[in-house]
Amino acid sequence: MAGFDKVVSSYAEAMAGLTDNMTVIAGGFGLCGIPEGLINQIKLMQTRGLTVVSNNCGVDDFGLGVLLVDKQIKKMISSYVGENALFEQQLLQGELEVELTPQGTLAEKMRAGGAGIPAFYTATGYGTPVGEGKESRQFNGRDYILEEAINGDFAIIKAYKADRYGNCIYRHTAQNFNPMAATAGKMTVVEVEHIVEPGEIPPSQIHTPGIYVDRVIQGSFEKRIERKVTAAATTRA
Amino acid sequence: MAGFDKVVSSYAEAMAGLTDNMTVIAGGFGLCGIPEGLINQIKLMQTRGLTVVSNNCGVDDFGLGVLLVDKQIKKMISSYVGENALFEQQLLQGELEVELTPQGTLAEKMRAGGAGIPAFYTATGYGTPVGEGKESRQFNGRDYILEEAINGDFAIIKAYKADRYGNCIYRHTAQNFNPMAATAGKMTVVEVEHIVEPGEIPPSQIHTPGIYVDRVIQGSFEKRIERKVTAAATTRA
Amino acid sequence: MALSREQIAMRVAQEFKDGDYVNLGIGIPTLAANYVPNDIEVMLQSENGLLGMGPNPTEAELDADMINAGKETVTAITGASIFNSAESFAMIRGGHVDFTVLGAFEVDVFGNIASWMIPNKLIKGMGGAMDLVAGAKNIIVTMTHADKHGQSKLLAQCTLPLTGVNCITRIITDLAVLEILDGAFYLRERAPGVSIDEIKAKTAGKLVVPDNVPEMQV
Amino acid sequence: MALSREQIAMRVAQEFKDGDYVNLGIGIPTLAANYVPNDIEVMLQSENGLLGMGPNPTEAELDADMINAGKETVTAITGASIFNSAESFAMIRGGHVDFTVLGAFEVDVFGNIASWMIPNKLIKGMGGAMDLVAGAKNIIVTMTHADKHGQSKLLAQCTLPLTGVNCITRIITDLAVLEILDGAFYLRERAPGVSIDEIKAKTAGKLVVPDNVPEMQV
Repeated sequence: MAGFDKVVSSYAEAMAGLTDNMTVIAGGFGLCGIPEGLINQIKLMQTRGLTVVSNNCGVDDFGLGVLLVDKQIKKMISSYVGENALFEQQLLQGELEVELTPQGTLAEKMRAGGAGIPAFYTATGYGTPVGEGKESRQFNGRDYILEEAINGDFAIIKAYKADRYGNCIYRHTAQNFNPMAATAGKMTVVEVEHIVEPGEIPPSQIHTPGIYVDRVIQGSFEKRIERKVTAAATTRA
Repeated sequence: MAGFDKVVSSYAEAMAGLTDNMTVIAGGFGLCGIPEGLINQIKLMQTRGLTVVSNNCGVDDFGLGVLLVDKQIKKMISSYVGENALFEQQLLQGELEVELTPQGTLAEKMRAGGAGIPAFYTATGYGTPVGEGKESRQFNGRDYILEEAINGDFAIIKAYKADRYGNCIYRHTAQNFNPMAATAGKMTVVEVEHIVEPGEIPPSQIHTPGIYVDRVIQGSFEKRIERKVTAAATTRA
Repeated sequence: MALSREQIAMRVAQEFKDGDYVNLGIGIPTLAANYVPNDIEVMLQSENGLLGMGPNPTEAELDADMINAGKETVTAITGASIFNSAESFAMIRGGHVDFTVLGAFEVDVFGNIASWMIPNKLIKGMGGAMDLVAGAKNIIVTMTHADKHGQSKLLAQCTLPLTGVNCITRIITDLAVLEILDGAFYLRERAPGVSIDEIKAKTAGKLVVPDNVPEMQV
Repeated sequence: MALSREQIAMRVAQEFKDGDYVNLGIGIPTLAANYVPNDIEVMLQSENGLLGMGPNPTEAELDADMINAGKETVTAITGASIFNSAESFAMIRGGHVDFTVLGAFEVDVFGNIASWMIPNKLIKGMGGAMDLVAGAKNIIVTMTHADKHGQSKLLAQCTLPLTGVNCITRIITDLAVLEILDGAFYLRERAPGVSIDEIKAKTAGKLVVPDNVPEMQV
């Protein structure tokens, strides 16, 4: 049984092996579905020179933004980074590199990385700055650009439930990039709200099969809401 | 509401618009998870010159095999076609064309077709007859071949449950190629065991979101087992 | 008179057909959800992984795991589905979303759009905009016809970095509805009380004015 | 004496490590599941979309929706997951499956394998074999050392259409365990009572015989 028991008992154990200059792929969209404790552990470890692949970079004091405080991130690969004053400052001062990638291309690059597809063609970004320097080609009369896969040394994931085999499900829109990120890490670490018994998640409902997962840790989450908008504030016709 | 009510009441309505020489993508693996009634409807319609994309071609008297009887299939794109005497006979007599495609490449080609990816690189088939005539290229020192997407005029799908929006779930390994096939049809028709009320399938458990589905029909299934093997027949150490 | 944001949104909503899957960008596009005609139903796609987006939640319904692409808390309607980002963009890039409505800085007569980056200002990123303009079957751009300095946003050629090329066919501004065809803006409707001369004056790219340009019904 | 099919399967099972994800081809490879050592656990992947394949069902458990890649009825173990074919081959092609065991017609000293097609006989197709040999981290080929006419299946160069190139490193036959290294078969173990001369005689490709070639423990 030991071979498939992926549950670890400390954040230190969960992130063991992370060293300077590694590439870390992080699930999450804004502050939704982010592995809060694993990010905080990276801050604690003071690992530096990181390339971080994630749709966004959190906010100044929460999520991936906390890794900016001590300049642990060398390069960010994201589709949107507009929520973060520290990010802007480090970018303008040349202390931080950013590779802006269309959101769908980013998701597909992670999936490709996990699925053994080194590169794929997409119409997204053709004729724009994103397509500059990339091969383009026509298929059926339409122009496409070639985009390459992304793989990470680590993938850090937030799931709702996981069992000790690493089988995961996500809750609502906290799913987002997490399933693709989970496939693309050499070492995939999942921080979960609930560790459940094997079999508790029906096999066909598992979002991330355990084969992609190396470590599972019981997390504790703040689950901060980035933009709280209620029905009272926006009336609908 | 009418715009999202995709339930049709007859097989004739379900397959309306299918004409000679079209490409039909069919879900299923062997006889498992196949749209039995939709296949029988194609036989009834006597549509000819079809290109059929499906992992297998059924058996002589069941599944896609029934379309061979009156030579309705012009070309078959499959990974394995060894279960069918009629298939062999028509192939040897030059009445049927076959394009053998590795199973993973076939699944990925369907997914690519649905996802707007015209082509992708894969290591599968490099250096083999499958790679002949295809572009090859190295990424990170490894050789890959370029494979193009598959789209169909029709996709015929077998699901376990669907609601009127077309949201589907599959049961056990009857899932197989169905979700990819569903995304790759211009007209996607789903034959289901149970039509359920919207909301009955929790949103995060839906395997095929209704956006891919055009028509839903209540089917009735034989669900034949191709190779019945029981524990009594194979003892385990 | 120039349309209000709400009136632009109303006019956008008239484009929808029963059964359309629609992705609405932040700002005016999002408002269009409020004006969907009562006799039709559309389903809203949010590119973070939600098809069947509902209204914002009540205080009691608030859920950190339930947000839209603008990172705002939302709900899901009955019949909604929720999925991962790759699946979400498979829908978008595969052409399964019928309509995308989004804002822009500039549009030109070739159907090019610039909407994500102003050089020498901070670059925040394109999010899903490049995927949306590359993937949707129909794209409607909503924007004011001219910027606050009176400079036209409908150009002979975009000056800002592009979001997509040859992809825009329909624009709804505070002054007009225009179609892009054969390298020109075709004036299809004008805002109530807005003169064709004003629209001409505020359209920098080639404008074709048919004999009959009805007023918008908003 | 040459190993039986069961003995080959036993020797294959010795290769597995605790926690391995394993895909077993039809025939001898499938038998290996019966001989997994008691102190380790492996998880079987079936490429039609099942991770955690269990034994065949009882009559009462029979279910047309629960089959393996050989189209035989099976069960799922506790902890199994079930998914679509694209996901299944993402696992395989992405290198997440630790071990693939499959049969072959021929293997050569370059690690090429031919296993799916004999020209002028009916072509049934490659199924998932090309994906498996392109994707797995470790591949073990199991076969008889020679065909029924005594012709070697371990060649200087494959003569049949290939399934994959430069991908095989380990072969377990009825006579021997061999490793492919630097353009040669290295003899690692021999079947109990089988002479090195017999193995030499039945190996057409370059064979390197170390000083010490222990007998297999089966």
